[in-house]
Amino acid sequence: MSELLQFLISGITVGAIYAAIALGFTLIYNASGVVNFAQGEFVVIGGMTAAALIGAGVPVWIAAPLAVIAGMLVGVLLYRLAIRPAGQAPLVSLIIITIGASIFLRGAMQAVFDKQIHRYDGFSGDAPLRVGGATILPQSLWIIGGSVAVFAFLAWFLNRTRAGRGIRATASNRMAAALVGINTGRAMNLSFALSAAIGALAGVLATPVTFTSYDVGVLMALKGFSATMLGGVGSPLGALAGGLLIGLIEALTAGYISSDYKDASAFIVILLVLFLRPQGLFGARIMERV
Amino acid sequence: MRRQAVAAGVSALAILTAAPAIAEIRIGASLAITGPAAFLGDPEAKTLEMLVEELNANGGINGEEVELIVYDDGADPNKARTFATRLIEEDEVVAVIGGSSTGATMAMAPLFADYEIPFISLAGAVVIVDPVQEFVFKTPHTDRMACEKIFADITARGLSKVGLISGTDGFGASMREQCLDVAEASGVEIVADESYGATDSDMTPQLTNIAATDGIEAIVNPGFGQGPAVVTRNYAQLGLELPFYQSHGVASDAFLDLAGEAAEGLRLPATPLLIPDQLAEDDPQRQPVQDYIAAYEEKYGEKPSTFGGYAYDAFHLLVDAIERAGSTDPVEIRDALEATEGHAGVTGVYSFTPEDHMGLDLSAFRILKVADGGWKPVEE
Amino acid sequence: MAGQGTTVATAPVETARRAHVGNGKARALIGPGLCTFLIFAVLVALGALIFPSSYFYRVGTLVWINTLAVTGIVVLLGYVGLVSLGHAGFFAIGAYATAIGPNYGIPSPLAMAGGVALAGLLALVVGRPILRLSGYYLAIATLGLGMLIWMVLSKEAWLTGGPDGMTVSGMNARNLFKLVGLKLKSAEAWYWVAGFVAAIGAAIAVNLANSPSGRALRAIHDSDVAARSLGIDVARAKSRAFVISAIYAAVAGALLALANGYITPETGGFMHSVEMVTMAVLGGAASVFGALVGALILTALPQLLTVFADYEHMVLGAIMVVTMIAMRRGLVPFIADLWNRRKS
Amino acid sequence: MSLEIDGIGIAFGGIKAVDGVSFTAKPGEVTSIIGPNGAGKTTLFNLVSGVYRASSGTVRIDGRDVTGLPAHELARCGMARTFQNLQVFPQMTALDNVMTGCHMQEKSNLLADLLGLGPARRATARSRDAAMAALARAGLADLAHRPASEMSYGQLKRLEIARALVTGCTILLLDEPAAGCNAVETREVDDLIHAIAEEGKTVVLIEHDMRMVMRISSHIVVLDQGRKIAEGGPEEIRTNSQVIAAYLGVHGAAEAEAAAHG
Repeated sequence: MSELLQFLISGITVGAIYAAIALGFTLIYNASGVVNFAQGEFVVIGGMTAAALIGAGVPVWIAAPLAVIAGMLVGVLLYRLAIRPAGQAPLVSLIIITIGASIFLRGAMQAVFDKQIHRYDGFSGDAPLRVGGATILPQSLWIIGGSVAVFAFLAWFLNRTRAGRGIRATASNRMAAALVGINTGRAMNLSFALSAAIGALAGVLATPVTFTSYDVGVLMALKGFSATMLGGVGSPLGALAGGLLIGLIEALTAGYISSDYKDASAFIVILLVLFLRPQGLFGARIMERV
Repeated sequence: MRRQAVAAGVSALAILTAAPAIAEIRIGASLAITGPAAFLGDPEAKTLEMLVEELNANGGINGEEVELIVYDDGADPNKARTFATRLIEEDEVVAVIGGSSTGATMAMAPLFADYEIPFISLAGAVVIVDPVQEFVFKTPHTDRMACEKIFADITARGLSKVGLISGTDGFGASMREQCLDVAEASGVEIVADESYGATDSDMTPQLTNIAATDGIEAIVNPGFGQGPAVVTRNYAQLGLELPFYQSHGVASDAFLDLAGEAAEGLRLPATPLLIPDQLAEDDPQRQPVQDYIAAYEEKYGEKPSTFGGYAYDAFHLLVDAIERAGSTDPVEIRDALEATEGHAGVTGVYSFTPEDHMGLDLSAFRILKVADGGWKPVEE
Repeated sequence: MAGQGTTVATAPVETARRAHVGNGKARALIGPGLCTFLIFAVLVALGALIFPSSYFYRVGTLVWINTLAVTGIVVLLGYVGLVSLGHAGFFAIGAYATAIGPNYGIPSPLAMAGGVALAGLLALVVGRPILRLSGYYLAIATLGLGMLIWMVLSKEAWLTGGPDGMTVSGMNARNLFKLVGLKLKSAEAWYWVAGFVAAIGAAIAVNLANSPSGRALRAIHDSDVAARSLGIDVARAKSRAFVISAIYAAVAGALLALANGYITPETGGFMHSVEMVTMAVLGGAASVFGALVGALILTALPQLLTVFADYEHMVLGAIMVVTMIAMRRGLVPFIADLWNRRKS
Repeated sequence: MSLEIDGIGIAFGGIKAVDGVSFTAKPGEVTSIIGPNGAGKTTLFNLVSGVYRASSGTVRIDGRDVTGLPAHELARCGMARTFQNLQVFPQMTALDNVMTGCHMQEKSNLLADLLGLGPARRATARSRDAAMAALARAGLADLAHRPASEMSYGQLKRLEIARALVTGCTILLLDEPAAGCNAVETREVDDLIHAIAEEGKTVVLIEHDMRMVMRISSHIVVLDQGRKIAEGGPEEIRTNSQVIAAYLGVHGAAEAEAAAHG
């Protein structure tokens, strides 16, 4: 019983990280229809910046927001220098542009920081808490809390605020949104900034548990992308559910079946879900108009 | 028009790849400076660059300047083979160091037989030197030896039932296989066998399963990179008290920083590089170890790693061979290399023979344990 | 909404072809496929004329092998408009079958054929369900398929040597040429073999584009629903294109395995899939000449970028971004347009 | 062959876009579907041609039930169509567009296609001839080698008709074929449709141009809010008060009147 609990704790912690990355994907997709494969790099920027600052003696409560802001700036730059100039480019071009951007950012981080693996102490220490025979790190609670907070924020922001509705309107029809007076350029800038901030925050929260180095972004992006598509692209609830689900599948497969094939089982589930529901778990069904 | 473009491209390639013909002795290297094995290739490249500078400042080899040409293969065997061809054909090197990873090494290896150029690999797997290839040498111990050393320590403690938790990267998978292979002969029984992805962030499920295995007495973690640090932290998080072994893959101070207090008490097989001040005065490795650490720290402001040590030894073995050969003919260098006898490096004392192109024995490994945040030798 | 459509705006097959196969009369006389084959053959020979060393032959070999694999992507992406982020999986199946066969007493050519057949069969089986998806959903499904193949190759060490890879024993192209009395270096021999196979692959792809089946594929690219209304079985046509492109990848993989003598699971990795698609799109996904140009650039570029050492990745990433922004349909159509504009 | 629609319907999110529509289109006749925007005309076409799946009702071709068959199989039963919002293949030339319509007649296998063997070449040659003839008939012969993306709206409408014709269809569904055409072109389209029907094909037409509808239709079905509100000959429809109220309006009625007498 305590084993199951341990597996669940592991799955939810890891899943919460995936979910946070997936939420970043969701926000950019909602505004621009772009799935941003450079999303993983924001996670690394957050983690590496925080690690560098903390390593230089800056207190965590200053370093963490600074790292998030750094991610945000890179997010806006990514939009202005790579996504906006591409205009209405086809899907493959956008995939390649964002992958190109992620390769560029990886190179830049290797030059700006280093190739070492970094970590810093958990925000509330590293002494594990005991829960019914299982253990959980205080930092895991930060990660889970962070993901849920980001989800709640996004759900509120996209539905209840003017700026959020502007982003959604921009996504469904940029021309129409512009015609009714929405500043679509600002909506796009905002969505990239926020999405990058979410990614960087995930990096800041996760680094004490997962560590970070300049090149873990690809893997983060892959996991986040998988979670996003499993949940249904564009849906914050889908991103949260997709992330947690993949984390749980991995942990339970590792616990009960075989740790060798835990990543494989996640992909098998994704494929099966898509075969049955081509729009993902929470995605909207698409109807062809002719 | 397209033909011109192709021709232009090719000539641009030719200009860029043409090596300047100043240096007399050219040594090539193809290393994983970036990519998944960067923490092998990065210190290796830094070490080689440092050593060449040092060597030339001291008058080179027999008065001739040495030029080092390094390419980054990113641990991609395909790239490695192309770079090896380039080093041999375009840069006209007399010898090649490298292949940070086993895959890159194995992809390059056949070329050296074709062109008769000596090659010293920095990768760990047994397959590189078993069977022996005429022109291929290597400096790291094999993962098989690491397993034997660990198992010897386990049995010496009167234990025998072992759980493995291995990384699924090349290093972890290869060492896992060797450990399974030598277990019986070493008198241990593998009762649990789990794995994790190289960049996974939580291994508590695997460790929970191992801890729940009947009769388990010790845990061994073959792996390198960040995985073992996560395993170590998870081990502490779960409050496990079983004797815990890491591999030579994490034998560096950086690992202690990542794993923190959780590493306290664990053991691993390592080179003397980690305990420069605790080596006996008459230890033949004392001098090279202290020289290397001092020079590296001065140049790069950080401590060298075990992997940089492999490059250090490869370079010195090669320079020594060229000096003894008194020639820059690759075949003569190879012959001199094979005749190396009792060369004290930072990894161990090397003696190559036609049957042994790795030249180390088990004594090169020392079992260390983590105590008070530092490395201590375990008295045998 | 952007990103939901199956269609990918790639360059018009027709214009690209017209611009590059050049003289319409020559094409009409000997057929577009043969014409393409001859152009490729001339390029292969031209390379051999100017290459100063085995190193250049080695890079040239990789260019042709990549061209072949990317031609498969051209069929799938350029003709039909389907994105695959998992084709390296098929590539690796071809490569590993060629490597594993001889260990079980199966001669190289037979193992190669078996691997190609296996890749085609797998594409046939999984194609139907996967190809119902579109846009990013298709991307993740193909990515997942590729990852699964990669995982099997890295975990089943008893068969594949695990993550460190395995040695490929068996055939050397040198011996092929010895049979006809030619003595070539290994690198040269592989160059000719790879160039020859790439030329055949290109000819087949061009034949396809100009055939009834090819028109059906291109119709699906432009309008799925119109294609259906004309009696085209879209699911079947997509599945065929998927199988064909998987076979291209597998043949290329088998060639690489033999030419390298050593393979690792990374040949089937995600980044290799991305590389293949990038080559196609960079050159211009609609034509085999786009495949060649893309493969040439992305194969030769890293060799040139070694001078940037630590900044290699930044330069490569920047080139990818800038090219895709400035030349959305890829280099070949971009240059063709410039050329046509200057003429008119 | 006659096309029999019986009680067909579909709902999107609870709204019945088409609700229990029945009619029969006979060979050699032009049957027109008219109604205000949003009446469900195009949705009806999508149901009949297999783009959407009907939630109720049946479609029969000469008495054979073809309800629920996928679009490409319906095409093989002899049904062809054009599209309201154009579904040409913009990256192909006009000729290639129409040649694609010959798909069902092309007897060539994949291997022949890949290797450029005789069957593939012969099939291509035959398709080219048939396509050229169809283009000529649609008045587009000089544009054969022009990429479709460079053609005007009216030309593309006719291109779609040509493409549908070469399929060898017996039932042709035309969705606003004269939209975007000037008066001369409309007249040409008009004649073309008339000629197609004369050949004995079953033509079903959606059109807003009341003059054209009244001129060439034998039979008219009027839809409003997804339901059939009237059906009959041009004369009956023109005078039907319900139709006038729902759709034609005073202006439309006058226009239809003018067409009848003009």
